[in-house]
Amino acid sequence: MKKIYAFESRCLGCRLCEVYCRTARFKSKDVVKAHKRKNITSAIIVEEVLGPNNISYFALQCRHCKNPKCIKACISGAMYKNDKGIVRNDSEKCVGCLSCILVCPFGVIKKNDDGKSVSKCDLCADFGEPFCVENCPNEAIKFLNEGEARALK
Amino acid sequence: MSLDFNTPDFEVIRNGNRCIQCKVCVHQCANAVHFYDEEYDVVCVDDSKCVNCHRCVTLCPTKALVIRKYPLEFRENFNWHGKAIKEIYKQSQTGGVLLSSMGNPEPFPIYWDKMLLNASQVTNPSIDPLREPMETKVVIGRKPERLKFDANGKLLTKMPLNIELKVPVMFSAMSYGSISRNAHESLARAAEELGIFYNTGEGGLSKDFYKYGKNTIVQVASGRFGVHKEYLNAGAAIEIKIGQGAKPGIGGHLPGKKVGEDVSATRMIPVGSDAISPAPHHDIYSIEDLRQLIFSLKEATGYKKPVFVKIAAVHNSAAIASGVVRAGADAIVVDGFRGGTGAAPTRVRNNVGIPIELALAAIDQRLREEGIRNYCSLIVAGSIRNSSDVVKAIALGADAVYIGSAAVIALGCHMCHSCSTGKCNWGIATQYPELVKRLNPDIMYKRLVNLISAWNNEIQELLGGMGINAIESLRGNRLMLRGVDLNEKELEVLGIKYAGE
Amino acid sequence: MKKYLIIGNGAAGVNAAVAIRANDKTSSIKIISDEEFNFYGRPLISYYLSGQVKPENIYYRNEEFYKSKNIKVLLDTKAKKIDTVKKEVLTSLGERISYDKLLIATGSSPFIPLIKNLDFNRQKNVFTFLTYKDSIRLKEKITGNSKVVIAGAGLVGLKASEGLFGQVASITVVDLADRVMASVLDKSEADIIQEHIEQKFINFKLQMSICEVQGKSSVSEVTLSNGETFDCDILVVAVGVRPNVVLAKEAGINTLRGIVVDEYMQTSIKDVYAAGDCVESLDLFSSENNRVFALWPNASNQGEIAGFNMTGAKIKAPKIFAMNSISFFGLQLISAGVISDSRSSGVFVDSTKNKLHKLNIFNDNLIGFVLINDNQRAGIYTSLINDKTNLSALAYDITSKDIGFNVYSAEERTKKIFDCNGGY
Amino acid sequence: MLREGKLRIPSGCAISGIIDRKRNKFNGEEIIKSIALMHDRSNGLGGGFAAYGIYPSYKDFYALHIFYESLSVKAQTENFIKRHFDVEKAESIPTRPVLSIVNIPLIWRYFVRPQAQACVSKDDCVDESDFTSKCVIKINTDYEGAYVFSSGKNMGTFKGVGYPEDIGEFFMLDTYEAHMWTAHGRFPTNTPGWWGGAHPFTILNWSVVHNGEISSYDTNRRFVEMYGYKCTLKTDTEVITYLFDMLVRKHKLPIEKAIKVVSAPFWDDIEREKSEEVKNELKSIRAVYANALVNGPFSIILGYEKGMIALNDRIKLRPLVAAEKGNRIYVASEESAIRIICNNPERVWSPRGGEPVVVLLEGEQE
Repeated sequence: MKKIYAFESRCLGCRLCEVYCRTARFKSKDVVKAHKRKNITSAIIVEEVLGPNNISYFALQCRHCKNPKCIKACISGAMYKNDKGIVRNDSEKCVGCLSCILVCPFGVIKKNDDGKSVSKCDLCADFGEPFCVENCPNEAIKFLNEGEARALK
Repeated sequence: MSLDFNTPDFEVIRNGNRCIQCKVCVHQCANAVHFYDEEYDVVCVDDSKCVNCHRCVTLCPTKALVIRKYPLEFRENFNWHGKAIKEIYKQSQTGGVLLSSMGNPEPFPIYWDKMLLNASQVTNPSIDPLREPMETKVVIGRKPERLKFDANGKLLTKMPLNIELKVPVMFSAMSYGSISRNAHESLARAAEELGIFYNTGEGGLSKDFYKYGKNTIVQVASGRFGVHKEYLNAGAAIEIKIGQGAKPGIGGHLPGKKVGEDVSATRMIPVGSDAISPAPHHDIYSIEDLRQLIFSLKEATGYKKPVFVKIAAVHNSAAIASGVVRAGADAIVVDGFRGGTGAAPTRVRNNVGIPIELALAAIDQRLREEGIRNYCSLIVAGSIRNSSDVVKAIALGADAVYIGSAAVIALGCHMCHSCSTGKCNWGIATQYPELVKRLNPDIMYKRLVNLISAWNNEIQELLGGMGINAIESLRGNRLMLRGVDLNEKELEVLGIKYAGE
Repeated sequence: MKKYLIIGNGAAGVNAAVAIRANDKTSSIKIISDEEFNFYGRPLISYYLSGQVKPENIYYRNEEFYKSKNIKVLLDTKAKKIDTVKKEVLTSLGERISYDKLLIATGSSPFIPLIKNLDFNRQKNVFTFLTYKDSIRLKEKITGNSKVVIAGAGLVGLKASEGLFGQVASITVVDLADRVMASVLDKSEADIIQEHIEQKFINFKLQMSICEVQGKSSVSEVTLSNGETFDCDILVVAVGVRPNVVLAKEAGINTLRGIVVDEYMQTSIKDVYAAGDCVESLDLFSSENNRVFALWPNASNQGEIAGFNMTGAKIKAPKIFAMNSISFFGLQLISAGVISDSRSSGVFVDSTKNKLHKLNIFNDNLIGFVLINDNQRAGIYTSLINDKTNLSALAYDITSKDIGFNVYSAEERTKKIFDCNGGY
Repeated sequence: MLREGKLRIPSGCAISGIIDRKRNKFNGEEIIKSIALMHDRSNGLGGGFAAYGIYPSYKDFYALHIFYESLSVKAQTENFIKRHFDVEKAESIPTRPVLSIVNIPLIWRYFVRPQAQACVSKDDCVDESDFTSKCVIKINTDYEGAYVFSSGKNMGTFKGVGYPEDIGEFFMLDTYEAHMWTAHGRFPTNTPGWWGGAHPFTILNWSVVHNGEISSYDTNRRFVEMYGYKCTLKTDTEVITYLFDMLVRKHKLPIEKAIKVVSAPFWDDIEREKSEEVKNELKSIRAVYANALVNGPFSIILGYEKGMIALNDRIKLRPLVAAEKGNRIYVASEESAIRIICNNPERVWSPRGGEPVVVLLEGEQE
C-alpha cells in the first residue's frame, strides 16, 4: 500500500503541506477560499526537531496502521478501513468523542473546530494523489509503497 | 544612525485579499523580511531587508505577494542617477569596497544578440534531427599536428588523453564554499547523467564527490585550496585558473561565515577563516612559469589528465591565448566580462575585461593565423544564456562552452545578486544547513539535466536547419553568422559579414 | 468446518466474529444477543437521548457488513445455559446451539443499590442507562416538565444528564463520593468538570445517597441521606456496573469478580473463551490483581484476540490500563493510566480555567495523564504509558513542552513509521 | 555582380566519371554524352572535364592550364612562371568555335618543371609538388585576371561557362585520349558565370567534381587555410580538393583514412565498433580532423593519379550511382547517364552514404 513518507533531510518546515492539506479538504481546491471561508483542520502535522545547531522538520500524518487502534477505540463506527487499506473517518457518524485521539500512537488525529468530528489524513483518496505530496516544494514528502520508502530512508 | 538609513531597493506588496496568514513567507525568508507580529496576529513586512530573491513569491500558495522596485525616486539625472548616489552613501558610511555578485549587469553591448544564424533553403536540405542522426559530441584536449599511419594503414600516433562531452556545454567552476554542497551534488549528478563535466572551482573537492570523478574537472587556483595529489587525480581533467571574467586581475574571496566544518576540511583551512586567494599565482609571474605548472600537474597525474588554463577575457587575450597553447595547455578557457561570481568588487566586475564574443573571435582567428588552433581546445564562458548563444559561440570558433549563471538559475537562482551575504534563500550560495536543505539535489539535478537536454535539442534543431549533422562542422563556421547593428570594426573583429551580404 | 458461537453482540462479540472470519473463511459464526438491536455503539445512547445521533446512525456497521462476512446474529435471544461437555448452549427460545468454540462476551449489567421502596418492576419512571432500549424508553418518558434525579455522578450518570439537558425541567445528580467521576478523577480535575456542568443548571448532591423513594406505580419523591426530600418525575440509576458472570459460573467456569481467563482469553474450560466487560483482565500497573475494566477499546481488542485464538492463533492479550475520552457540554476530558497523586514520583499540572494538563510520572515512566480541553496528540502519551517508555531516553522532558512525535529519536521515529502495526 | 572568390556561391550540379582500370584510353565523346544526358541538372553557367593520361609525352611536367583576361596579365604571369619554373612548352589550348560559348578568355597551357633552387628557398617548401601548389595559389591570389585551373602531371582540366556538352565540343575533347574522365555540369544559383569558377577544381593531380552544397564550408575552409591553402574561389569543390590534397599529400594519410575524415562514421557507429583498435583509430580521426569533416549534401568524384574515388555525404543527401562493366567503372549523378554510354552493365549499385567507391588503376596501391 502506498503511504506518505517524510524525509527529514529535505523538509524545510515551510508548512505548505498543511496549507494544501486544508485546501484538499475544500471542494473547490482553491487555497484562498479554503482558508478564508471555512476553518478547516489540516490532517498533516509539521514538527520541529531541535538539533545542537539547527532545527529540522518532518511532516507526519496518519500511518494507516495495519491494525489501527483508532478503529478499535471508535465508539460510533465512524472510523473504518476501506478496501484499499486506507483508514477513514465518516464525519456523519463521528460524534467527536476523541477516543481515537486517545489511542493514536502518532498523535495524528485532530479534533475539528466544530467539536463534533475529527480530521485525519485519508491520502486524498477521493480525488487522486495526496495534495500535500503534489505541492511539497522540496520533495520532502513522497507517496511511496513501503519498499520504495525503505530504499530511500 | 538615522543618517545611515538606506532607502529600500524593493517594496514587498502583500495582497490582503489573498493572504491566508499561513506564514510560509515568514518561514522561508532568511533575511527576515516577513515576520509574524504576535500582538496583532498578522504577518508583516520589512522592505528594507528584501533582496528580491522571489523565494516568498514563489512559495506563497495564494500568490499574494509581489515585489517591485521601491518607488522612491531621486531627481532625474542621467549622470547622477540613483544607483550612483546610493553607492556613495554606502561607501561614505562604511569606508568599504563595494561588493557585488553574479555578472556585470551594465548595459554594454551583447554581441550574441547582434549575430544571426543561417538556415538551409532549397539549395541544400535542412536535416531533421528527429529523423536523422545529429551529433553534438565534442572531444576536448590536445590534438597532434597530424595522424600517422604505417604502411599497412595502422595508426601510429598515440593520442594525448582527451575528454568527451556528449553536449558541448559544461558547468563552470563554482567552488564548494561559494555554493552549497547540495548545489555541488546537483551539478555533479547532472554532469554524470548528461555525459558532460562540472568544475569543482577553487575550493577543493569533498571526498564524497570523488565518485563523480569521471565527470569532474578539478580546479587549481592561486589559493591552492584543497589541492593535493589525490584531488588532482580525482577528476577527469585539471583546470588552472589564472583569471575569472567577473574579476580579472584579482583573486577570490570566500567570507569566513561560509567556511563551516565541511568546507574547512575540503579547503584545508580553519573553520570560520576567510579564504582569500591571491591575485596572481605566486609561482606564475610569466608564461614560462605557466608551462612549469602545467607540466608539474601533468607529472603529478601521470600525463593522464588534460590540463586546461582559464583566463579572463582581457584586451590582449589573443596573444595570451597563443602563449597558453604554446605553454602546453590542452584547452584554453576564456571567461568573458559578464561571467558570474559569488563576490567581486563592484568596480572590477562592472569595468574590467572585454566581451567574450570579441575575445573568442580574436583568439580563434589568432590561433588559426599561427596555425595552432587545432592543437588545443577552446572553451568559452561568461554569460552563455541559451542554446543559440552556444551555437553562435561554436560558430565563432569555440569547441565548447561553460555555463555558470545559467546553471545556478536552473538550480533556482533568481539573480538577486546577493550571493556574498551567504544567506541564499534558494540554498545555492549558502552554507547554512537549513538553507542548503532547500536545494534538493534529487529535484535540482533533474532540472539541470532538463536544461542541457533542452539546449541539446535546440542545438540539434539549429544545426539541422543549417544542414549540419555534426557540431564540429559548425566550429569556426562563421559563414553561418551574420551581424546586425554592428559597425565595420565589430564585424571585422568577429570575422563575420553583415546580414544581407 | 467449525462452529463458532458467540454470546453477546457488543464490541467484544462482534470484533471476535470479524477476527474469526479473517482467519477462517468458511466456518459458521453465530452471535446470540439478548438485545433486539443490531450491534450499536453503546456509548452513543446518551447522544441518541440528546438527539445528536439519529437512530440510523447508532448502528456500528451496516447490514451489508454482516452479510458480507457471513455472520449470523440471533437477536432477542438469551443464552440460558452452557453445557461445556456437550458443547452446546441452551437459548431462551429453547433452542440448543452446538459449538466447537464458544465466546462469552456477556458484558455487564447495571448495579442497583438498595433504596427503600425502589421497585423497578412496579415503578414506571425509574430507569437504568446502559442499553439502547433504556435510552429509547427514557426518551419516550421525559417531558419538558420532568424533574429528573440521577443516582450516580460517574461517567454514565453524567452522560445521561448531558443527554437529558434542555429536554427536562430540572436535573439533580446524587453521588456518595465527594466528587464527580470519583473512580477516574482526582478532586481537582473533578471540580473543573463539575463546575462546567453546573453552569448548565444541573444540580449536584455529593457525599449523599438516595435512601428512599416514594410512590407506588411511579416514584414521586426521593429522600437523600441528609434527610432532604424533593420531587422526582424520572429517576435514573447509574451507580455502576457488574460483570455478567452468572452464565459462566453456572457452567462451571472459574469466576471471581469477572470471568477468569488466561492470557489467550480462554476460560478455565477448554474451547470456551471470554472477553470484554465480563472478564477480569491483567492490570498493566499491578501484577497481582486482575481487574474488570469496562472499556470499549479493551472489549474490542480482547474480542479480536479471543476470535483469533479461537481459530487456532496464539496471541497474548496485553495488559490493560484505564483510559477514557469523554466530553460534557463541550468540555473534553481525556485520561489514561493511573492518575491518582498517591502513586507517583511527580505530578505535573498546568491548569488554567477550564483547562488542565496533568502528567503522572513514576520511576522514569509516564503512568497516567489527565487532559481537560487539551486533547491534541494525547495518543502519544497513551503510547508512552503502554510501552512503559523510559522518559530519560526521549528527546526532551515531556513535562517541559507540548508532546509531539518529535519526542522520539530519529531512528525510533523511522522504526515506528515503518512498523505502524497499530495493534494492542 | 561579384564572381567566385568574391563571395561564396552555392550550386547544384550533375557529375559523371569513367575509369578504365587497365589504363586503356578512350576519347572524350563518351563522357560528353553521359554529362549531356543530365542537361537539366545544369543551367549553362558552367561545365568542365578532367582527363587523366592525356599528356604522355610531357608526363614529367606540371601542365598548367591558365585563363587570362588580358595580354598584360598574361605577360606578368608568364614572367612569374619563368622566374620559378623551367618552361618546356607554352601554347594556346586548341578550341573550336561553338555558338553558345562566348566571352572566351585567353586559354593557355604550360608544361613546366620547378626550378631546383627556387624549390628549396621559397616558404619552407618541402618538395616540388608543394612548391608548385604554392605557386599556383600565389598566381590565383595575386595576379588579378589570371587563373590557373589545372596544374597536374599528365592530366588536364577543361572548363568554362556554358553547358558541359558545349564546353566539351569547344575544347575538342574528342581529340584527347584518357584512361579516366570526369565531368561536371553546373547549376549555380547566383553567378554571372566565370570561367575559373566552373568545375572541376584541381590542384596538382587532384581534381574534384562535386554536386552539393556543403554546410561545413567555412569550418573546412578555415581549417585548410591554417595549413597554407588559400581558398580563392570560395567554392565547395575548391575546399574539398584542398582537403584531400592536405590529408593525402601533406599529412600522408592513406586514401581510405582521408575518406573517413571527410565522411566520418557516426559516433554511435564508432561506439558499436567491436575492435578497440579500430574504435581508437576512428575516434582519433574524428578528434584530430573534426574540422575536416565535410557536412551537408554532397556527392563527389575525386580524380588523382592512382585512380578515382566517388563519395557521398554521410546521410546521402545527393544522388550517386555506380556501375561496372569489364575494365570500366562508371559513376554518375543519375543511372541513365551511365546506361546511355554503357549497355548492360554487369553491376549497378547506389553507394551508401559515407561509403566510398574507390577504383585504383592497375598496379596502383593505396
